[in-house]
Amino acid sequence: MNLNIKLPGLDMKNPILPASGCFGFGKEYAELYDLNLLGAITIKAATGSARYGNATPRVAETSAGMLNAIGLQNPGVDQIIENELPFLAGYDTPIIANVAGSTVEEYVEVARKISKHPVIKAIELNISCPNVKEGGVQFGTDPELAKMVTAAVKEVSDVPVYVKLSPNVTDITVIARAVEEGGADGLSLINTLTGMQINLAGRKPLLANKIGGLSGPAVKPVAIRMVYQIRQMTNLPIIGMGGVTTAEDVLEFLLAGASAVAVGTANFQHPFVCSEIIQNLPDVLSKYGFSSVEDAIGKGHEHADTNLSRA
Amino acid sequence: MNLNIKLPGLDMKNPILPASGCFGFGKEYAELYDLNLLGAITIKAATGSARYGNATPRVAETSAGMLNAIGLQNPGVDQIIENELPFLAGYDTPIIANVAGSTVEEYVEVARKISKHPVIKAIELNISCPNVKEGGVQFGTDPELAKMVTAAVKEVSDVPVYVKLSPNVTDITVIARAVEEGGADGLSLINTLTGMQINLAGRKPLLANKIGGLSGPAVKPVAIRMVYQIRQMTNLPIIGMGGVTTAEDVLEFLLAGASAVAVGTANFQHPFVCSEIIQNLPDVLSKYGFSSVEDAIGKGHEHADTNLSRA
Amino acid sequence: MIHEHLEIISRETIAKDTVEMTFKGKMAQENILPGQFLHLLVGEGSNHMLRRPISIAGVDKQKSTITIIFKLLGEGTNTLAKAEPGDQLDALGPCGQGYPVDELQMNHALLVGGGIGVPPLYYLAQRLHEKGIQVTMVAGFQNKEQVFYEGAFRSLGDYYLATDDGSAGEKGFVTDIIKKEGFDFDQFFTCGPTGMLKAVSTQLEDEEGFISIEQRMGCGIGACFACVVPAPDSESGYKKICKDGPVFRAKEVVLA
Amino acid sequence: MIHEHLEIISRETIAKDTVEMTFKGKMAQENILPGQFLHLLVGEGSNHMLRRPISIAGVDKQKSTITIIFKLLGEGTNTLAKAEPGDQLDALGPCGQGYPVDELQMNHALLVGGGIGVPPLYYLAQRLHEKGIQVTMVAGFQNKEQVFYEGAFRSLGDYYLATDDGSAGEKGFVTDIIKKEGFDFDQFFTCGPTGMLKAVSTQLEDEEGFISIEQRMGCGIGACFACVVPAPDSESGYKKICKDGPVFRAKEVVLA
Ligand SMILES: Cc1cc2nc3c(=O)[nH]c(=O)nc-3n(C[C@H](O)[C@H](O)[C@H](O)COP(=O)(O)OP(=O)(O)OC[C@H]3O[C@@H](n4cnc5c(N)ncnc54)[C@H](O)[C@@H]3O)c2cc1C
Ligand SMILES: Cc1cc2nc3c(=O)[nH]c(=O)nc-3n(C[C@H](O)[C@H](O)[C@H](O)COP(=O)(O)OP(=O)(O)OC[C@H]3O[C@@H](n4cnc5c(N)ncnc54)[C@H](O)[C@@H]3O)c2cc1C
Ligand SMILES: Cc1cc2nc3c(=O)[nH]c(=O)nc-3n(C[C@H](O)[C@H](O)[C@H](O)COP(=O)(O)O)c2cc1C
Ligand SMILES: Cc1cc2nc3c(=O)[nH]c(=O)nc-3n(C[C@H](O)[C@H](O)[C@H](O)COP(=O)(O)O)c2cc1C
Ligand code: FES
Ligand code: FES
Repeated sequence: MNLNIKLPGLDMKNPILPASGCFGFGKEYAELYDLNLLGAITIKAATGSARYGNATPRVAETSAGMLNAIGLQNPGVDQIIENELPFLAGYDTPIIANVAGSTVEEYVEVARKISKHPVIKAIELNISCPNVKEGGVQFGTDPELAKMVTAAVKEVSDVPVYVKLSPNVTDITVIARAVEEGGADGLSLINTLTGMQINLAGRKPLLANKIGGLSGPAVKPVAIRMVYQIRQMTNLPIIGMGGVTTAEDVLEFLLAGASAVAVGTANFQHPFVCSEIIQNLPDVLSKYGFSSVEDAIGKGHEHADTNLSRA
Repeated sequence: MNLNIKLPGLDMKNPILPASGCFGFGKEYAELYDLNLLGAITIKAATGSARYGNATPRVAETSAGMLNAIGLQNPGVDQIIENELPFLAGYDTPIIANVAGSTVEEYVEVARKISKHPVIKAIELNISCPNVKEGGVQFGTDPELAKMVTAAVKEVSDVPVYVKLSPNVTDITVIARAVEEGGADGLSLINTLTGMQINLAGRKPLLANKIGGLSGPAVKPVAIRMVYQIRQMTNLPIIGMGGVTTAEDVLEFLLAGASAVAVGTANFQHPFVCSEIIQNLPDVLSKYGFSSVEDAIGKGHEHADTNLSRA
Repeated sequence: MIHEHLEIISRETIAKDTVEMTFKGKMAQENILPGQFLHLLVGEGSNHMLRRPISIAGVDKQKSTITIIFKLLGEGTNTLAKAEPGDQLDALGPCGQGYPVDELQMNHALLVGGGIGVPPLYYLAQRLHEKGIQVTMVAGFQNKEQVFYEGAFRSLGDYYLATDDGSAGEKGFVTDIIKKEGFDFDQFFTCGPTGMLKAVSTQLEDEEGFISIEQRMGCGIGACFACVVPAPDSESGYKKICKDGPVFRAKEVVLA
Repeated sequence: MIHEHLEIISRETIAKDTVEMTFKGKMAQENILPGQFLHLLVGEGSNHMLRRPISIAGVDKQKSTITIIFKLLGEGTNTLAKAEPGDQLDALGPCGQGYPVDELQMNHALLVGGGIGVPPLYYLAQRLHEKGIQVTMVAGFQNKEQVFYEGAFRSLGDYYLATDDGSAGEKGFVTDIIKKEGFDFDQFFTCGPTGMLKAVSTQLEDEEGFISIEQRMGCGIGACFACVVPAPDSESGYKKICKDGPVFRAKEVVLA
């Protein structure tokens, strides 16, 4: 079956890619399976200089999910280009660079540098980091800022720019519209929901950062809702994610309107999950009457009447 | 152990109450256990006249949660007063009326009527219903509207008013501040997160209403985060809820800053869950070093340093 | 309705993806009517927040057992099927209103079932047979592999079988058989997918009868309003399937 | 590191809330160092999205078995403990860097363990003993009920025991014993709660040694940055406990 999918900058063998932050820079998973199997790879967020991130503990388990507050730890864009990208050049899989920052200037600097590297085929602009210049307002929650940073990055990037949206907003379509106006080539969603767990014995938030990002199957309904909503207001391609653990979940995102589907948290539970999903996808697609990935995209919007059937 | 808790209008034997919409008007659960065990009871939302609600299917199961789109089905405030409240008068447990509406006038009418009934000890003002007068803006997501409807209801209500907040907002503290200014006596949170599930075989959203409200353990981290955030900005009492299934979960909400804790979805999985939680609560409180419910409230905000311990 | 941990005493695959499970428990001593269901907790922890409604397909008061038959559909029924004899299942039951067997006075009952709508009709057939009422069963399945309880029904009365692909019995639908045979009966009793229920109740709209409907449920006991069905002639305008149903008089409710 | 479904061949409660579990699997043929751990999948479905890291407490290459010892702490370890002989557990392992037994040259090793920091030290003691190195073990537990493997350690060398409440061995902490006995050793090896690790490494700061630390983990293989610890002298300024550790030279990392 044809699993191919072509998106701006990304010529993918299949629609499956690991989500940023859940796959490092690929090396560790490369010891488990051949990264050439993957449709694409999103690498860990890059910032202008190295960041240590938050204090530990940084992760907690929740019902059907987890919280993380890594705090964008990464060696900085220069080190990533020097030490991490060469390894990935050995693979025939498009690499997406997740770009983060505290200021527009930082986003621009990182995007300019990393987009010049030949293995980088697209940028995923991560506009949901908590500390930015403008008095605590977040790039991902203020439509004006979202548009502005998108436009600034578009200007310097040598590759298409997918903007990664935060779900922690009253109306995600407003932000999607803003980044579309800013010139985004695609959208990537969702990033994590903000959450907290309190340690009963410690009598304080379990994560050192107190608040963390909720991911995993728990958030899938929120992600599906947002992909569906956004598909109805724009034709920008969507990389969908949030709680994917099976090929059925992938199909659900395709029906909602995603053109590619990223897998994050599930890699921790099942390190081979991406390769297994890719293996199962053809069967699941044909079970539900689809002859290719392309064929399924957005098909959840054509509502024919169906009934609960008992037989 | 002393489980008592006194809140505006509510003299509770313990901090546990069923959440609105998950316990009907009490009759069905009364066949399973003695409702006098409960700290309070929140009844199903009341509107001005009878509503049939949305088409079916109205519920779907999700990972560690569920979606619902009941659509505020209820017999209308007059019928509720006539047919449902008399049964509850037989119990020595304070009843909280969940009040919904499409317009300020409807909220006011329902609140005025139902707050006069002697069994109603407080109102829970449900400002997260999707269809309202002012061009699609929701009472629960616009601080001005939220303040306005709170003030209007406060004016006519004979009992204290707890405003139930929607989690589907960029900054819930803004809404909390607004309803505090509107005169709220307390806050109730969280209502459901909006989500969707797509039926693969049907190729369309599973719920007839397409979008539904996500509840259950999946959302607990979001609820805890919001209770914690709001406890830091106001002294209004908080009725916390979202994913509670055990007495440990109750303690987590108390530590986060809730003074009472509502249980919704878990009633469907375990119909006796409220009575079981009440039974287990004293042991759990003393296991973690608390001598009463009062003693635990807000204690998750005093951060002493602790370490992960192996022993 | 009571809450009980029922012990599984047997589990058997009786057709493709179709499991028959028998429990031992005090619940069998309740006055259980055909059409009533169990609301079963599935799995552990919070993997499944909603119980699964499954009809009661048989009761043996002497042995104190209850039998259900279910089809492996999704995660819940697949998890249920993994439970083994000796395990206990958390059940609420008997839930809802069944066919009012005790009050029924007639000579000949026509039972029409499709797929896993068949199980409650088997218990109904038994109860009607005990009362000396003649039973004619028309069963519809997708194909031969899905068919179960053919012999059991035949021992209680006439039995007609239709499959979508003709691999067993007549090729076609239950409505084709009803049309062809032109049964002479007093009341009909039907249970199956909504499409079939609609077809059967339209075909038999001049007759008296009962239908059993299903809908996704939350509480299963009448508290959450998840499972309503329009009932234009009732005071409230609706009925709750879990509490007022799942069995209704054919004209009482409007199928979606 | 490999991925394997290990078969449980025995499960035993060896102290209060403490379970010893032995698996059979090809993984036992890997070159496993003491201090390395298994990253274990817990339960089914999405109840537990994170694996649990548990140290390897023993390896028998002949029998192809691996033993772990874990304490029932939360939901994960309680679920693990319900797995029965014959069941299979999904494991990644051996994970991380262990004590570099093959490279160690010395006469006398001091092992200091607290609570469930003791298990990896047992495997270490065995390996050191095999090399002819004299082993002195100082073990600390909360109380008598928690103590395990006392006899096993005694058969490999000197053994000192401290409990918080004095219900077994000396009353007090492992540091009290170290102070009192003033051991003459070449290198120390410690594993236990962070508080104990800090106390021991401060007390022995003039000595050479290794510590094994724990932290909440995501991936367990070095990809997610969940488990870092500051390592001021390293190029990056940090180490990943799951990949570069959990065993470090005592002065390599800064305990939080
Ligand atoms: C009153 C009643 C009696 C029933 N009797 C039987 C029976 O005797 N044998 C049998 O095989 N099936 C019966 N069903 C249908 C049975 O409940 C579903 O097949 C089952 O719930 C599917 O669960 P799942 O987890 O495998 O599927 P999933 O699709 O994974 O379930 C997801 C959710 O949808 C609900 N759901 C899915 N399909 C149905 C359905 N058709 N009806 C109601 N809820 C559904 C589930 O309960 C669950 O909450 C009955 C349903 C009702 C309402
Ligand atoms: C390298 C390493 C080796 C370990 N070896 C052992 C051992 O041999 N025996 C043993 O009993 N325990 C060991 N632990 C601790 C063990 O991992 C935890 O006790 C266990 O994860 C608790 O899981 P739970 O589900 O019961 O607790 P919960 O508190 O319900 O777990 C929730 C989450 O927190 C994590 N977590 C909780 N406590 C710890 C902890 N102390 N360290 C790391 N993660 C934690 C869990 O893995 C899980 O992700 C080790 C930890 C590490 C990092
Ligand atoms: C440990 C961890 C680290 C993450 N780091 C990043 C990151 O650096 N940049 C980013 O855009 N998203 C990051 N995310 C978010 C994921 O890419 C993804 O959007 C989210 O987890 C939802 O998908 P999932 O439910 O499949 O995990 C991280 C998520 C996790 C769990
Ligand atoms: C089936 C269902 C119906 C609900 N109806 C109402 C309602 O009428 N009014 C309201 O304020 N909240 C309603 N809620 C929200 C709950 O009261 C509660 O805020 C939410 O479900 C979170 O708690 P939980 O995770 O314990 O269910 C409903 C929830 C469910 C699941
Ligand atoms: S399922 Fe709750 S009212 Fe029927
Ligand atoms: S647990 Fe992921 S890097 Fe260590």
